[in-house]
Amino acid sequence: MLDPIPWLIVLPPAWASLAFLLGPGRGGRLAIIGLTLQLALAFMLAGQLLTDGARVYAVGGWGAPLGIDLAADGLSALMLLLTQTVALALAIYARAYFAGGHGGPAAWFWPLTGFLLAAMNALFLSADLFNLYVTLELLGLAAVGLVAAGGGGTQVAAALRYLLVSLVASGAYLLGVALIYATYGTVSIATLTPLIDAQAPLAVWLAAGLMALAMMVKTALFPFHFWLPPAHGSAPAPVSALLSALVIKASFYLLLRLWLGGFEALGAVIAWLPGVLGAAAIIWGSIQAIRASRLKTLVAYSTVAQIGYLFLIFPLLAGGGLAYQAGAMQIVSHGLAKAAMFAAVGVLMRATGRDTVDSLAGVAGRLPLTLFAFGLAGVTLMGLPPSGGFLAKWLLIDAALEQGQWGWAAVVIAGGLLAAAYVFRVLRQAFLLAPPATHFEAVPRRMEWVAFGLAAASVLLGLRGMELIALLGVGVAT
Amino acid sequence: MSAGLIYALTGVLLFVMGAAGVVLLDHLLRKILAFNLLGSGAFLVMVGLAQRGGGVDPVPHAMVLTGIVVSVAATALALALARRLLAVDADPEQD
Amino acid sequence: MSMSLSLSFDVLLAFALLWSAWRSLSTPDLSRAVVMFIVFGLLMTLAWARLDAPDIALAEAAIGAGLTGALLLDALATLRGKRKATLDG
Amino acid sequence: MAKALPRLLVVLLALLLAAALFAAVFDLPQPAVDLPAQVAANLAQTGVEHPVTAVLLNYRGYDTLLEIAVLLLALLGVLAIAGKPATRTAERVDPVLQMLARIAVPLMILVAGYLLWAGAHRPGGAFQAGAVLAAAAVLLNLAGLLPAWSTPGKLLRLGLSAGFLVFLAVAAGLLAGGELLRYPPQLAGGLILLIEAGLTGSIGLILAGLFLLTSERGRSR
Repeated sequence: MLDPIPWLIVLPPAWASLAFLLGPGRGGRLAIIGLTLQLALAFMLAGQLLTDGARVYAVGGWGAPLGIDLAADGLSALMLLLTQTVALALAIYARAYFAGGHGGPAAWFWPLTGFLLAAMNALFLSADLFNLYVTLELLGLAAVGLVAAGGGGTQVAAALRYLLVSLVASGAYLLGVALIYATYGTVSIATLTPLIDAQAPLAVWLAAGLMALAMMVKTALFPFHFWLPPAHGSAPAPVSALLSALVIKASFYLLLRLWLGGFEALGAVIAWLPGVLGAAAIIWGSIQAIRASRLKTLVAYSTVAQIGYLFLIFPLLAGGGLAYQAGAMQIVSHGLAKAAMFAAVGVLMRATGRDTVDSLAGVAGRLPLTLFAFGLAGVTLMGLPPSGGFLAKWLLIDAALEQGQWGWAAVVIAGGLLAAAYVFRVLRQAFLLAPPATHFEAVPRRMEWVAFGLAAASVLLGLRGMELIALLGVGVAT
Repeated sequence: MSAGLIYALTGVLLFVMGAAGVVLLDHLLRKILAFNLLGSGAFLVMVGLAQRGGGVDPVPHAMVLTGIVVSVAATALALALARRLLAVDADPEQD
Repeated sequence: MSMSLSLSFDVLLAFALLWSAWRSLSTPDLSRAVVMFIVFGLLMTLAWARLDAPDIALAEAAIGAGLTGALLLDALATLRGKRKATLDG
Repeated sequence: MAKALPRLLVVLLALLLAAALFAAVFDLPQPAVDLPAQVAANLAQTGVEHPVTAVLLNYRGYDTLLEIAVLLLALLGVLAIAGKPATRTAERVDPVLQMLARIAVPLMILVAGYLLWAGAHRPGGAFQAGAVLAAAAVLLNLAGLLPAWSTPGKLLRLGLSAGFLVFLAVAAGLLAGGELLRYPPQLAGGLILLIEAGLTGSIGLILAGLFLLTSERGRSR
């Protein structure tokens, strides 16, 4: 039987380097073939896990702690599925978006995207702390390259800040790995998990703190979100979509993995902190989104706010309810919805030739499909039924009420109302009549359909919640 | 006190100095230098602590080799970005 | 005797590392800072040799001190040139 | 003045972290896992005699595969932001430097070859060898004997990615017949040397490229 685990890691760098060989602007078709195969492999993996349970794969045949182990459980399968789905849709979008251009940001988009996916697939499957460091660096450099591509002033400034933040965070993570290795003599998560308890020496607490902080910075949790709006707001639309939908989820995934894996005994003490920061992120990000004048800045700040929900799960993980499932559902639904929203914004900007919210007047009549996509994605972000966002927020509120921590529930509800404010701000503007002389550029229909497809998927996700929760039930193999 | 421990403690100070430097210094080139110090500090901690008992451990050696290569790659990209930023600032037509 | 001698060498080297690192961040002149950083890289090479890590010492000398140093010096030259050009222009 | 307080806070936090790390360093237990012993015990099956090379290319060869991708990616990033090449007036080339380069570069290539070969038994290997090759290229550039690069052509792109492609092909080949990067012990030595040879060339080119793509010295228009 074909094992999808190693092929999910080998395929993306293979087509990425072939795309590099082909030359500037080339490789789009290769990417779509590769991504289609990867999506099939991800489905295959999910199916295998559902029937046979979680699995460990020893690279090189050595086995941990001497070699590097890969591990696939429900959460990693879900992340892989989301990643390949969104990336494939965005690849189709990007082929139209960059059509005809071989210079600027289009020149090396495909190889950079291929390595970005290589990094994410490797990260979701790795069970080795040092190997994860290498995947983090790979992911960071690919993301920075994509933001900077084309070399415009604002982009380069945003990319440089992003790079420095990302490098310092990786350095902190690496110091954590060094402390763990010094204490236990191994970096394999499976070997470490039974060794770490609440009586762990100070070095392990510091390591956990450094690594958690690094992941919060990379995920752009408030107040470490400062690098995100310029980076996600200045990149080309397909890049913003990849970064906002997927890349920040990778570092969050790692945090969750460490929190539930090795560091579970340590995390309980400060679980309230990520919760409080998450609540602050929801309020602050939403207010900034409401006030933003540029369309992409609005969507980027909405990402800052939506990240906050992910961190609300930490104070709820230890008690009853389905906080873990809520977090996973939020990752997937926000991933689909935010990819859709940036894709839609890319269409709107291409059509109006401007990037402000105010210039949207008249768009409703010209691009109803795209506006509908934006609205559907907004439904998920607000958390209205039957969307995936609704399911995520409902599970969160349920867990909070079950544990008597009603404050978190109040934050979730307030966040939904604030999201409605910035989504309707865009929609209201779009329904205004355009000034008589307004000219709209034609936009490829394919781009509109991708935005719509992703948005529809984020809404319909709520109807398939039971399948996803079943997949998440496939626990870590031991 | 072993040699490993001395260099591990030096690494701690280098890491902290670098981290503070990246945050506090204004010039981009200095930030890049500071990041490199931070990285070297983490490498020293990794090898130094693993060898605090006196023996030689090849595993962190290999990890640090990987780390050094990653770090020069990141430095080169950061410098290229810094140069580009300056070129765009000096000559907006290059944009 | 030789044990304590080599340990005092280690302590001395540790101080030299910290001093060159500090100078590379604190000296007001940028080109001096880069030179101090290259000195730091060479001292790191010694430290790796003292830690019985000749592989890392080789890589540090070639990549850490050599190539990174060349990249930094070249970047510095460009930054200087650009600044001069904008001042003249 | 308004910035003084946060700056003080950063310094205080840094000192606090240093103090905590110092305390932690003096309170470390004996590690539960003895990895150096396992590295030594399995060395005979790795195909190389030098333990660091065994970790780098066999036990943890997967890290190294990803690391080459990091290098290639940094080069891609540099390519992606490159603007129109700036022109520079003719450089004064130091004749002493030029003579030095003519003598040193052949020697450096020999050293690189030695380091590559030595890696199996003693310190050395693809990274060090590649770095020496790159240093040779930088020296040639500084001496005015090698122009900076603009966008690389097909042949150069092949050279840049060959090391990674060879590594990936070996990984995929082994995967088709068994597991990712699991070398049969009798083939391990040969395959590792093949990978290292490819890596040396590509690492040399990539590291040189990181310099030559950004440098403006003697760039041909």
